[in-house]
Amino acid sequence: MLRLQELTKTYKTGDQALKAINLDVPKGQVLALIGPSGAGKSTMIRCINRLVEPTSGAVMLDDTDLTKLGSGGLRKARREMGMIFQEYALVERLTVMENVLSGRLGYVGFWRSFLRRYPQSDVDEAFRLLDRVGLLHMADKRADELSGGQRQRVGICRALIQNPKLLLVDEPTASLDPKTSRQIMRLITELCQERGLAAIINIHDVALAQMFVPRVVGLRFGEIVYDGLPTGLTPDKLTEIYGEEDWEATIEKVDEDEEIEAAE
Amino acid sequence: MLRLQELTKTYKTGDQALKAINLDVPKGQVLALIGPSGAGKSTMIRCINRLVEPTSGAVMLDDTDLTKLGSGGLRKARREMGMIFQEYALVERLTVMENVLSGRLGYVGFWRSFLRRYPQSDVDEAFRLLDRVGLLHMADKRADELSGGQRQRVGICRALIQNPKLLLVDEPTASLDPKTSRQIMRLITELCQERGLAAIINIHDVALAQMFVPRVVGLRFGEIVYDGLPTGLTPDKLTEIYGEEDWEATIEKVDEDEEIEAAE
Amino acid sequence: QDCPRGDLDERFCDADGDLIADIPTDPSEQIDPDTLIFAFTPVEDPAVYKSAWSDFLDHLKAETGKDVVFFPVQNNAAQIEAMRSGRLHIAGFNTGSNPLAVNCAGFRPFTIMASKDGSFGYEMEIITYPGSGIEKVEDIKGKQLAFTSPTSNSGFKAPSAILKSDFDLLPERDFEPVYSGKHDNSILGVANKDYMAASIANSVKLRMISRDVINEDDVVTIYKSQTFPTTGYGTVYNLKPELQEKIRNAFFSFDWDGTSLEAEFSKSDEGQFLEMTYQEFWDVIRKIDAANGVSYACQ
Amino acid sequence: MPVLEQEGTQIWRRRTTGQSLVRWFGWLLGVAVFVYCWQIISASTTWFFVWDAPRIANDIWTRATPPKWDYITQLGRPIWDTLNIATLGTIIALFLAVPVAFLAARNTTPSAVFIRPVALLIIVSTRSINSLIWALLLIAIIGPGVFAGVIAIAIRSIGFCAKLLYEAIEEIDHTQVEAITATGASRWQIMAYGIVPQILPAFAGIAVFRWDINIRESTVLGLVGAGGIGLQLSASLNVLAWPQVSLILIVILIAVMISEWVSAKVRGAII
Amino acid sequence: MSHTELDDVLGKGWRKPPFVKNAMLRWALIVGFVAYLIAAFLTIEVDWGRVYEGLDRGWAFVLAFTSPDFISRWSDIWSGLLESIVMTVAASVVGILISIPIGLGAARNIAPLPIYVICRGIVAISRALQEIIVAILLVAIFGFGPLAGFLTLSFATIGFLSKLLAEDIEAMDKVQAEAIKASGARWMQWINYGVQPQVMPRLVGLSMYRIDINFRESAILGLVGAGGIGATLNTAFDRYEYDTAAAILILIIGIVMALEYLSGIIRARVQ
Ligand SMILES: Nc1ncnc2c1ncn2[C@@H]1O[C@H](COP(=O)(O)OP(=O)(O)OP(=O)(O)O)[C@@H](O)[C@H]1O
Ligand SMILES: Nc1ncnc2c1ncn2[C@@H]1O[C@H](COP(=O)(O)OP(=O)(O)OP(=O)(O)O)[C@@H](O)[C@H]1O
Ligand SMILES: [Mg+2]
Ligand SMILES: [Mg+2]
Repeated sequence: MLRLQELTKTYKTGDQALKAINLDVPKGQVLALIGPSGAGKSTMIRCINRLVEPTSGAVMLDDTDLTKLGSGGLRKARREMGMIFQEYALVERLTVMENVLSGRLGYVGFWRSFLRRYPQSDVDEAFRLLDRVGLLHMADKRADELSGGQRQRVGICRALIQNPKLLLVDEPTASLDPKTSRQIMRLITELCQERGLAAIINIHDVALAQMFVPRVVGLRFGEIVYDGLPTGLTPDKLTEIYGEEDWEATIEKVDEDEEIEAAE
Repeated sequence: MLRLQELTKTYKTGDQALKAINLDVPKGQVLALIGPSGAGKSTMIRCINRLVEPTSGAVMLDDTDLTKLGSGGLRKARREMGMIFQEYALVERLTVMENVLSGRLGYVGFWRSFLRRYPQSDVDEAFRLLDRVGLLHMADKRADELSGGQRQRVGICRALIQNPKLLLVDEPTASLDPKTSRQIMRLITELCQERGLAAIINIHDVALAQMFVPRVVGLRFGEIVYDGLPTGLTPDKLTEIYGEEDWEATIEKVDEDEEIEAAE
Repeated sequence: QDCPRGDLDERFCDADGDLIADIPTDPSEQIDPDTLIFAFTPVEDPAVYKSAWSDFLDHLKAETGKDVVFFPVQNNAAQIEAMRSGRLHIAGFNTGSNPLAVNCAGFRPFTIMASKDGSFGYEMEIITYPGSGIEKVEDIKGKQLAFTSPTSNSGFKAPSAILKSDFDLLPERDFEPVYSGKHDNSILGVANKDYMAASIANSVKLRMISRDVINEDDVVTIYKSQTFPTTGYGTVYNLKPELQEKIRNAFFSFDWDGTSLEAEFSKSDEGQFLEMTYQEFWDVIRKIDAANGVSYACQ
Repeated sequence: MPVLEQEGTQIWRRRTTGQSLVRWFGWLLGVAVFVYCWQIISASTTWFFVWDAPRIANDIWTRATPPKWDYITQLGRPIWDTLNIATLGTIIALFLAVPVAFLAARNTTPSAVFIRPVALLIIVSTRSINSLIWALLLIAIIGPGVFAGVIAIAIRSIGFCAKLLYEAIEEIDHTQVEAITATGASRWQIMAYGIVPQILPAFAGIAVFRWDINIRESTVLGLVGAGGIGLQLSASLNVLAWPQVSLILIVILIAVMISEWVSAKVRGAII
Repeated sequence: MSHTELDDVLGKGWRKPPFVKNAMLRWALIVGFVAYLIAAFLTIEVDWGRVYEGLDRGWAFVLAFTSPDFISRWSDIWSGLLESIVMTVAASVVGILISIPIGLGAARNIAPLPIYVICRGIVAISRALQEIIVAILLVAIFGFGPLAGFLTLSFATIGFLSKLLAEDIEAMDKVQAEAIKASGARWMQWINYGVQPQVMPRLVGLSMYRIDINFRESAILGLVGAGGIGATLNTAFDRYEYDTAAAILILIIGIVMALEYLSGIIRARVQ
């Protein structure tokens, strides 16, 4: 359903963040994207919905090449792709409900959205989603009053109310404690299953990825170095993906066995 | 060396964050403080160096009761306690070196610090520490140009250059990926060993705590509910500490076995 | 101390009855500053650049043997307060604020500018536009009249007094008063038919006509007052008598021909300093003030 | 590199020698300019006057107190006019300033090369062209009166409001805007949902601050014949009626305090 | 309603929770404000026919500015410009230096209550006292000349800069400052390391803005006999020398625009 063809991104600073990536995501598949910091995970996700403009290559969503779209077409295409952000990226001074409804902005006109007069069907759907993630009673709280886990659940609702075909998820658990992290990952994968959504989930935590997704893609220096089952991530593979950081020598060598142990 | 006696903190809002805590930390001991969000971990650490003013009780560092100190005495006492913060809390617009040297503020006069003319011994020590954590080449970068792991290492240097007896560490790994988290934890515990420092480390991640510290204290609703070896943290104990969150019912019950599995 | 002083503030004496403060008899109260400070406010006169006075200042320096500093000032209150507190030695005060300066600040005016033939001053005019339906002053009844501001002589005090005494017209009762802020605004307002009528200083009107801001036939004069004196120049009361004499002489011995002062003021047809007394020249102004209930007490 | 090797020890300076030389030179130049300016001022000041300053201050103080309380009865209408002019003027100014600010902010302007300079020019010229000129222009167009006062105040305020607002816009959190963009929102929706909530506290602060400045902007009002409390102030000053002046000052002080209170309340509620 | 059931809310429609929770108060505020606006509008008479007629005149007025004349009054312009610059430099430097401690004192999160109250008081007074009055007082005290003008501008700077600086300090990131405190720093060191780096960009921006205000405001100094370029402009106006006025305006706008860009560059550098 989503196909990246020779997707390349070179930043103005000269950083080559993506080097001719090819990737196929079939309908309904959830995949995890792992890799060390700076590998280009965020860049890849952002190139897909063109928050970052790719340098070359194509992003095929069904049969349209997203990189070719004009601004109107891009807006339509973005509606099809829900995005969930690392630091939640909720609009902090809006209420939970407004944040969720903002996922419908691609569908309603300016004045409707400005006056907060969303169609009843949207409002119902928002309530249903909030109920699903257990935040119904928080609907009128302001986003900045929520805890991290709660905010991330609002972020999930905002992405889902778009009624997307594809979820783009950028490190959904980076600022959460382990228990909440797992709840959030579970929620995302469950919701994808319920709705038959495909998803690309950027994630730092290999153990967490292995626990929840059927396919893992490893990125390093802008290139795909692993693509397969989570169980195929052997210690060697992990070393290949994560490498040894240049400052290890000065501290102490990280015990790779330990790394893998935790990843299981 | 550090002894909390009936330490109590009630916030103006009425939240009773600490309920008559008693705790003894011998010289050179590193202990981890675990507990769910809102248990009072941060409050406890902050009561020790009086960033938060305790409501009652005593904080004995060696033989002085910190809660009784005037502002001059408090400054002297704070020099003895290095603090490492969750979100690093580096002064973002200062350079790495300035951030590290700011740990010496308790020792140098205003004009010296204002003109950045620190004694050569301080500068040497700063370089030594930066070298130790592998950031020597970054000394002149601005703090906001660093990655999370690098920032935290600068934070560690800032705390250590104070030449403290005690380290107070508030969730040092909350915003880091697992590998970096472990490197940071290892760094902290090693440095404590090298220098014979006592430390209290607030931490969310039970697995991580168990991996590195010899003593774990569990806090819940402002009370100590566990104090002992990391290996003594049985599933029951963990349930006692973390409890079940009130929103679980609406989503799905978290599989407690899984929780423990990961904690090992 | 105890002495006759008329309306003057209690720090001054007026033993000779000329209505202005006497020079203190006790030499210790007289002052002899090294630098003389001279300020001038253009309000009903044309605004001037600082450079206009430069030739005169040179002359003043030569005559008095002292340094002279000149300040063009745009606020009467500042000027009066400065003189009262001893920070100003020579000044030109405009018509309306002259009595206040005399009574509050110990100002001793002795000259005004006049044309070569000895004529001086300006008139208050009540103007309207052609076709306004106002033909004579009485027609203002029930209509609107623009004043400038309540402290202006020709813009408020004189017309108020005259309309009351000669025509029995009272603001609010007989006509609607509005305040324009400036003579220029009043004149422009009438020319633009925003105000039906306005009372103004004709010196300003002539200037605006000569600069083509309005046309001569945009406005019609329906009343012209007697002549009022313009800015009065003088010294502060407690300068040493010899110094005051020198300053006086400097004004009257100034040769205007070819100087920057002539270049500037010949436009308004002024070419000499005319000797005058406050008692005589400001008599009409004092009467108007009295009619308006204005007090000169500096409170 | 500010880290120097010297005889085996590493010396750290905040700046390299070159940088600190440049800085020292900069400071030196700055201080020299200031000292030069100060000398010009000092040269035309009679320092002797400074010594009996307390006596003069006392003279004016005794003449200004107590305030003439019953003068307040004559201030009713001027206060009402001033209030209206300031309020309406500020409202109109904000309406005009918001779009200008969006065009001027680097992160929202459609074109940094063509449109931003125009927006900046509007901001700069509305505040540079002095009141006298606006007044004359408005008298020519609208005619004298309160309406001209409102418009004059409004135009004068655009520069101030738009400038502070566009600086606030440049400081917003970009990820929130990105999140809204990613939903497929249109340009206007991105503004309404992503940017506006973030600048609302700044907006409230600016609005109230400008309102109380406008209460004091008497100069403009007198010039267009709009009356207001400024006219009373200068009239009182011109006859040296200091007790009336002190009463007017108290009224203005109250306005300032109200605005301070309102601004704290509103900002507290929005932040 | 602590417990919300999904079935209760489905199909119910949703409204944004109102800004003012208390319905009575909310309606009172809305009705009050609308009533006030209507009352305010009613006191303003607008004659649109007059405006239409006036447009021509306004246009003619604008046209009078199309031929700037730098030559004939150049020496007056130049000396005014110099005077303005001298005053601006001196007043801004002194004003900013005084404003910083007062701004620190007026920030509730770093100053103890008594100091906070005193500093807020100074700010309020500085904003309530009209420049004209301050200028007259200072003329009476120090005599005519640039000293009085310089002090007037410095005084006005306090009310502006301290207020905005204090607001910025109140919004700073608390944790960074706390970290410095935890190292046992003195108060001054804490300010220097924990607070100053955070507010520096804003302080620079506001200072630059104040410099440009002081430059333009030097017109106010016409009333203390130290007019600067503003007084030259006013004089040109009063004499209907529009071509000279246009030249002066171009100079002022150019200088302010340069300051605006400079401020942007400096802010970006300390950012
Ligand atoms: N806006 C930008 N301008 C220039 N270079 C950038 C920009 N954003 C990212 N980069 C560079 O592109 C590369 C990939 O960055 P990216 O953020 O995609 O990595 P990542 O895998 O998401 O890392 P992380 O786990 O830290 O988020 C890095 O070298 C980074 O420095
Ligand atoms: N400044 C404050 N004012 C009022 N209540 C506070 C304040 N800070 C913390 N609390 C309350 O005190 C309790 C303990 O909070 P604390 O931050 O110490 O918990 P924690 O264990 O550190 O949690 P976390 O893991 O989320 O940091 C909580 O109920 C919290 O709401
Ligand atoms: Mg990333
Ligand atoms: Mg905490």
